[in-house]
Parts: sequence; C-alpha cells; structure tokens
Amino acid sequence: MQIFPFIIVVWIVAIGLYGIVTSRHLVHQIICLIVVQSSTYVLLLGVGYLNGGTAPYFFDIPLHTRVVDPVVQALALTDVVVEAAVTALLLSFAIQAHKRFGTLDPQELASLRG
Amino acid sequence: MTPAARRWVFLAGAVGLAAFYLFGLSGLPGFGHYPGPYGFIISRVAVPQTNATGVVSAVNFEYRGFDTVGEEFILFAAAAGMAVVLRQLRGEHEGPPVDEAADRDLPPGSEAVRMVALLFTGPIVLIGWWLASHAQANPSGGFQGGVVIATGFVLLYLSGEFRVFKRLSPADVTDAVEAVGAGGFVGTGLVAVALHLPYLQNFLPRGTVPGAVSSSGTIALISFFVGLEVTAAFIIVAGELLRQTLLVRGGER
Amino acid sequence: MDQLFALAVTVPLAVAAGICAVRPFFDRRRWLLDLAAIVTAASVVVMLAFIMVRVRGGDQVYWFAGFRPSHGVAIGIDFEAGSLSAGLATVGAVLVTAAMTFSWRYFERVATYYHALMLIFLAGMTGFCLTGDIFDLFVWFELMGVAAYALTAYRPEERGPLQGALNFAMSNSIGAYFSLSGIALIYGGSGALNMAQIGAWASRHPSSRLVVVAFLLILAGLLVKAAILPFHFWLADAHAVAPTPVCVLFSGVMVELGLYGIARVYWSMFSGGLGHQQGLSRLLLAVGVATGVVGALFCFRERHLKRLLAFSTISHSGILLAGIGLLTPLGLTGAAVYIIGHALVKGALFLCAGIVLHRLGTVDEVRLHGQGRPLRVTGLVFIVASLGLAGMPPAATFLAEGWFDEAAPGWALAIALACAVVTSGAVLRAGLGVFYGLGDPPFEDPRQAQEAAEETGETETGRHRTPLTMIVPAAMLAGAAIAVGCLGFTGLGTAVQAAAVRFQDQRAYIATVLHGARVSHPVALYPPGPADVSPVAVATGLALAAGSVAFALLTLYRRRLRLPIRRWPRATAIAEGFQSGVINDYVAWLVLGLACLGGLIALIVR
Amino acid sequence: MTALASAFAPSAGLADALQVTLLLLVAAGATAVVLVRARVRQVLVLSVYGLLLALLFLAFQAPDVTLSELTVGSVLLPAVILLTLAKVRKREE
Repeated sequence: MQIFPFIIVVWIVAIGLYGIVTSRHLVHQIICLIVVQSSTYVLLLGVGYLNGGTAPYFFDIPLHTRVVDPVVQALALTDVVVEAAVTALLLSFAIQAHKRFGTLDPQELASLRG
Repeated sequence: MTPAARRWVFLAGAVGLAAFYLFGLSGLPGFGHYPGPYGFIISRVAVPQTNATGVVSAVNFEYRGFDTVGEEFILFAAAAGMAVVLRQLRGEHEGPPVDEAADRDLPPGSEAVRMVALLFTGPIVLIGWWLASHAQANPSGGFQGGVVIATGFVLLYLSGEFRVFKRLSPADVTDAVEAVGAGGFVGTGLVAVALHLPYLQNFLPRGTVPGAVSSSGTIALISFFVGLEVTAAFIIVAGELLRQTLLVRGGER
Repeated sequence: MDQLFALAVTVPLAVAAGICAVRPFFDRRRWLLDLAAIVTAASVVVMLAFIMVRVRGGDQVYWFAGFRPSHGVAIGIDFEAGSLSAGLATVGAVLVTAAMTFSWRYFERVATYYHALMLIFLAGMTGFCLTGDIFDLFVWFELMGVAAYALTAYRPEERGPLQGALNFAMSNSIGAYFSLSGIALIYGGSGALNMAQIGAWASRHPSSRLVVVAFLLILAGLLVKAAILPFHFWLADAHAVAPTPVCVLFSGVMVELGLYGIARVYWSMFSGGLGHQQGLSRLLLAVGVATGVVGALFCFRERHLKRLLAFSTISHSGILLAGIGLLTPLGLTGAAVYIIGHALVKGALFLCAGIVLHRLGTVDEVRLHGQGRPLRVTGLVFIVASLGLAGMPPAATFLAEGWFDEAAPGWALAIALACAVVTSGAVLRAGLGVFYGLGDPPFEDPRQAQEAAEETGETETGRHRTPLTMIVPAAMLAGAAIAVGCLGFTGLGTAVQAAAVRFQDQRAYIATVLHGARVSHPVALYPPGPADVSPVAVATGLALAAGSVAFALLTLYRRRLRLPIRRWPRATAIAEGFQSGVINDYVAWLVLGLACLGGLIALIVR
Repeated sequence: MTALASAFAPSAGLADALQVTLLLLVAAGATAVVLVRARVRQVLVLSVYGLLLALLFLAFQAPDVTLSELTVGSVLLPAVILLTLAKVRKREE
C-alpha cells in the first residue's frame, strides 16, 4: 500500500495523455484533459493521507483526534474549480470552432486554417 | 506527423516520463504517512484560532484565503471568456426553443420526468443554500453550495423549462450577481486593509461557540460571497451553452 | 505602506469585478470604461514603483491575513518582493497600461469583458511575480492562463484565433497540471507550500529523488509558458492571432514570466537541494541556445508580421533561458536587463504591427511591400524598435550584452549573437520592405499567404488615419527603451547586479521570509563584473546592429545581388511538419521533451 | 520482487481493502473514459468516473472534495459537455 496509489496516479496521467494524443475529436480531447487533471486530485489527497486518520472536522470529535491533512483538501477544492473553469472555456472554444470549420477533428482544423 | 509516428513519439516519451515520475513518487514517505508539519499545525490551531470546526473551510477562507481570491477570479475570467467567445455573431439569430427539445440526448420530456425534475429543483436549491451558509462547521462551503444551486437551475432546463430558466436568470442580473460575489470577496479583504489590518484578516468579532454560523468571523461572509459568485458563474456557463443550442445561423435550419 | 503588496493585486481585481457589475452603465460611456481601466493599470504601475523603492535596501515580506510564520513554519501565504520580482511586475503593468491606451475605442463590441480580462491578467502577473508560496504561484499562473486563453480568442469571427486559443489552452493546461503534480510531490515530502520553507527542507535532503522529480515537474508548466524547445509550438499559433494589444503582453511579458518563474523556483526552492550547478547550467544553456536557433530560423522564413515577431520572441526566450541558465549573478543580471529592454521594444513592434493592420488591413509582408510609405511615424518607430531589438546602443537591450559577454562561454555567445542578427535582421527586413519599399518582397509561399490572408482588420472604423492613442504608446515604449538604456550610464547595471545577487542568495531568502531577517547585500563584496557600461557592450551592440542591417539588406536585395539564396522546399516541409498546428503533435512532443529533460536532470544530479 | 508484492498487498484492515478496490476502479474508469469514443456514451462514462472519484475521496477522508467532485465532476461537467455535443451534433448530421 506504500506506493500503490501513486502507481494509479501515473496510470491516470499516462492514459489521459494517450487519449489526447490519439484523439480525433476535440470534445473527447477535453474529456481526456479532465482525466489528466483528475490525477492531481488523487495525488494531492494521497500525499496528505494519514493511516487511521479521520476527516478534519471537529464538530463532534475531540480536538486531538488523529486527522488527515486538511491543507491538501483545500488545494484539491481549488483544483476542482480550476478544472471546471478551464473545461467550460475550452468547450466554448470547441463550439465556436465547430461553427467556423464545421469539424472538430484537430487534424482537419489545422489543415483548414491554412 | 502521421498518427503512427505521433503514437511512437508519445509512447517513447510516456514510458520515460512515467518511469521518471514513479522514481520521484517512490521517494515519498509512502501512502498513509503524511509527514507534516503544515497539516498537523493547522489541525491543532484552526479550531481555537478561527472558531470554525470545518478545518478545510478555515484553510480555504482564512489561512489560504488569498488562494481562493485567485480561484474565484479564475472562474470569473472563464465565465467572462465564455461570454466573449460565444457572443452572438453577425448572421446568427436565436431560433425558437421548441424544436430543440427533440434534439437533446434525453428521453423525450414526459410529464413525469418534468414533474420529478421540477420537484427536485426546489429542495436542491435549498440544500445548496444550506451548504453555502455552513462553511465553518461541516464539509461544505460557498463553492459546493453554489454548484448545487446552479445544478438546480440546470435541472430546470432538463425539465424543459428553458424559458423559466431564462426568466429566473436574465443575463444582466446573473452577470451583476457574479460580479458582486467576486467583488464582495475582494472587498471583504479590502475592508481589513482599510482597518489597518493585513489583507483578508478577520475583522469581525468571533463568537464563543465553535462551529456556529455567527462565530467564525469573516469565514461565513466570504463563504456567502463565494456562493454567489459560483452560483452565478455556473448559471452563466450553462446559460451560454443553452443559448448556443438555440442559435441558428441565418439561412440554416 | 506594506498594504501596497496586497493592493497591487486586489485593486485591479476589484475594478474588474466592479466594471462587470455595472456593465450596462458603460454601454453609452465607453470613454469612461477605457479611462477606468487605464487609470487602474497606471495606478498599479505607481504602486509597484513604490514597492521597488521600498525594497531597494532588502527584500520585504507581506503575510496575508496576518499569519506570520513561527519556528520556521509558515501557515499563511506571503508575498515576497525583491527588486527583480517587483521590477518585472512593473514592466508588466507598464505594458498593460500601454496596451489599454492603444486599445482606446479599439473593439466595438463586448468591450467590458475585454477590460475586465486585461485587468485580471494584470493581477495574475503581479501575483505571480510577488508570491512566495508555491501553490499560490500556481493559482496566479492559472488565472493568468485563463484570462490569456479568453483574450486570444477575442475575435471568434475569425478562424485563426480559435485554433490558436485551443492549442494555447491545451498545451498550457497540461503543463500546469504537471506543475501542480510537482507541487503535490514536494508537499508530500516537505509538508510545506512556502517556497522558503521548501528550500530549507530541500537543502536538508540534497539530491533526493523527490527533489529532482518535483523540480522537473514544476518546471514543466513554466517551460511551456516560456516557449522553450520543444514546448514552444503553441506560441506562434496564439501570438499570431490574438488581438494586437494582447500580443504586446504575451510577447513582452508573459513568456518572460515563465522564465522568471524558472529562476524563482530554482533559487528559492531547489538551488540548495539540487547542487551540481555546473551540469545543470550546461543543460539549461544547451536547451536555451537550441531554442534560440530554432526560433531564429523560423523567424527568418516567416512573412506574416505577427508570426514573425512571435518567432523572434521564441528565439529571445531561448537566449534569455541560456542567460539565466548560466546560474551566475552576471548571467541573471544580463537576462533581467534584457527582459526590460526586450519587453519595451517588442511591445513597440507589436503595436506598430497593429497600426499597420488597422490602416492597411493585412499583415502579409509580401502584400504590404512598399505599402507602408504613408505611415511615416509608424515606420520610424518600427525601425528604431527593431534596431533596439538588435541591441543597438542606447536601447536598453545593449546593456545586457556586456553582462553576457562577461559571463557566457564563447561558443554559446557566438551562437546567441548569430541568432540576434538573424531575428532582428528578419524584423528589419520586414520594416524596411514594408515602410520604405526597399529591395524585393520575400518569396511567395502559398501556405503562409493563406495564413496571412486570414488575418483581416481588427478595427471596424476610422481606417483612414492613425489615432494618437495608437501611435503615442508605441513611440513611448520605444522611447522608454532608450531612456532605460541611458540609465545604464548612471548605474542601473550596478543596481540590477545587486538585485541579482540578492535573488540568488537562498539563505538570505529563507532568513527574510521565515525569520523576518533583513538582509542587505553590499554589492562590492560580490564577484567583479562590469559595474557600468563597458566599451565591449557598446561595441557589441553597434556590431550587432550593423550586422542586422547588413543581413536585412542582403535578403532584400538578394536577387539584384544574384545571391545564391533560394527556397528549400524540403526544409520548408520539415519545418511545417513540426509546426503543424495539430494539438496532438504538440502534446506528444511535450511528453517526449519532458522525458528527455527528466532523464538528463536525473543523470546530472544523481 | 518483494517490494512489488508489498506494494500491492493491503497492509491493514477493511479501510485499505476499500481504498485499493476504489483505486483500481478509478484506474479502470479513467481507462474507460479515454477508450470509449462513442460521443454520448463517453459522457456517461465520465459521469460514472466522477462518481468513482468522489467515492475514493470519501475513502481518503475528504468529504469536502467528495461533495465538489460529485457536483462538478459527475453532474455539472457531464451536463455541460452534453450540451456542447448537442450543439455540435446538430450540425454534424
């Protein structure tokens, strides 16, 4: 269990990038970008995990309970917002590109542009 | 490059990079052995210092509140960017919404589906409101609440009531709400500056009961503004895309 | 006064939100909107100038929300301003002010968002320069990125901008996610996000696997932003199509911010932990010089004015990386001075290209040949700025050459100078051809002609004359470059060298941030270097300018002189194969490039 | 080899087993998102992937992130992508 979660992280990055490189459809590429980014959540929460720790909410647990790292969770939250923002913007580019070019194949987009 | 060549270039790089990445990851203390000290200290001091029992919210809105300012403006910039990119261009006009209904990737809107969706909208907005206003205590906060409220609005569309959606969220109002949310957050920090405190320092009295809405100072206030910003931003995002499905270029049909 | 640190970032953000909140109000009061944005940008310049004055004696730290570190552990976010970081932020703010002035009534439609996005971009730049927290750095990096993607696609009626924005956003996002992974990795080891604290931790764990890999991953996003080979492909696509005032910011300061980020990250976090300075320096030098050469070659064969300038930016970025990569105070001094000069002259050049586009409706060097004669002032500014790009005294760029001469190994210097001659020669060729009709137009190239034809006017009205608000900022930027160059005779170089020495002193940085120490560096104690303008710098500058002019004239009169210059269709095909515009290719190269760099760094350090 | 074995052997208890299962599911989910190329189906797979991630984060004791991932990753983004596809498909046909 020492490194296993991090192997999964590498796998997610690799498969996401593979998708972007081989994809012939912009929307699919954007989805693959989401996958690439999702690896960072797993990594962040993975490095902040503490064996036997509980969630960092002291509403009904005593103050000295062993909790997992709250900082990485805050960072992951920021990361989720970034993901949503970038994805939305990219999708709007894709829509507009489709209107202009009539296709969403990156290869065709590049050759149509000249 | 041909697709095959591209794949080889990528595979060569990916194998190397994955090995390199794993090499670095193997240098970590190992899963479940977070070494600290940042998280440990925050977990110890957050409740006494901020009176918020939800430590993640305390980090987001207080210790690392300045990050969140940037984060909100990332969303703000993205919504503004979408409005720019998807603006109505010359030669486009809005088609009537009726004939689009068949186009959606959903079962054709039966009355039952519509009723269920409508029934869900109200409670979802309420849940969102509750989430947005309890940042200091629970796993919640302005961001989650805002997204949930925006999702409620999107549900309105799924129920086929795009006109309701438009009436409830006219563009100028959502724009203004979004700006007020983002500006309110920045402004809360500036109030601290006006009081000769460091930017974003808490300037409201903290109550005595840890976890209560009124007891964690600016955390609840900031969470509220974030909620406004996020709700409006996602409504704008969804609204822009919805409008796109109705936009038709002149002569096309 | 300390509050200026926070205000420099939050005031533009507040104004951006404010103008969006009352958007309908500005519909009939465009001038008020323009004025508000210009005044905000100018006020940021003033604030940053005050900060520069404040930090002359030593770096200063500002803790947000008042969470000061105790026992060497930071729990809040800090801004750390030194002369270099505040100086670069000031350059950025100056360019934003110039660009906002240039775009006075420039865009007819959805103007509010343009102003808001520019102000957000400004805030992102300032935050990126000043922050002392690695995750905060990532946040401002992303904010700058998102605003930049949106600004690139500002004219969605056209085809190019969408393509450019898509490639830009994809490449940069992937780079940014790698950076974030690196941040998570170093956090997993050190449990810290404050750069000084990480630096202290890394120094205690020298050359550990974690440090090496995190270094490269964090660098990934910055290398993409800085358009270093092989991460540079997006730049030409994006810079060529963004609205001209936005290009000024992209080429003038955004690319340089990537380089600044590399320097910041290296010296505040990794210099102690990595060691092996010589090997790393050689690697950075090689990559930088290679980027310089590739950028120069592409620049030379380009005839789309904005793309030409974009490729010259890639070339200069490579040279700058080589300068920073020397990892010595002299190299960093040269790079810092060069960034100032380059930002000003490149800004002026892009604004001139924008005026050409406004007046003549095209940026195709062939079609424009001799057409620019009526634009006398613009032509003059363009030529002056391109001579400045070549490094002709007294433009600020020439100051840098003295430092590079002193610091760089001979082979690298020779290649760098050759690159400078080729790029500025190409820019001069375009200027002399367009504005004075000298020689023959460049070869026809159907693909480039099509690209250039795509770029039609950005403006809708008033094509018959050049408004003052367009030409004045361009002339001011060129003038500022000369003015800064003249400052070089009064000890600017010494001041920058002192700043560079301070920037590279990791121990002093850690003491300042974590322990509130105030470290001052007496300049005289540090390695001897050309304190003021050396004759070598002047001579090199003049030689470079002469070389560029000669090179430009040779290419313009190649037919009449019967020079054996001809087109190489094979080379063209290969070049186009790389610069294909297909994002899949760019990502594949990015991954391969990172893997190679990673392998090399691991070999060097371990 | 022993290092490899210990890397995969859950060391203690049910929590670990749950985390390992979810991690494997997430990896499989990511692979599925990338490999499924049918336009609408890939969005559904993405939504499921978001759900799996949210569950994993719950197992990592991060309810805050779970809530965000659930709302953003498995509802909002898929909905937004569906809208895009609807717009795009209309012109493709």
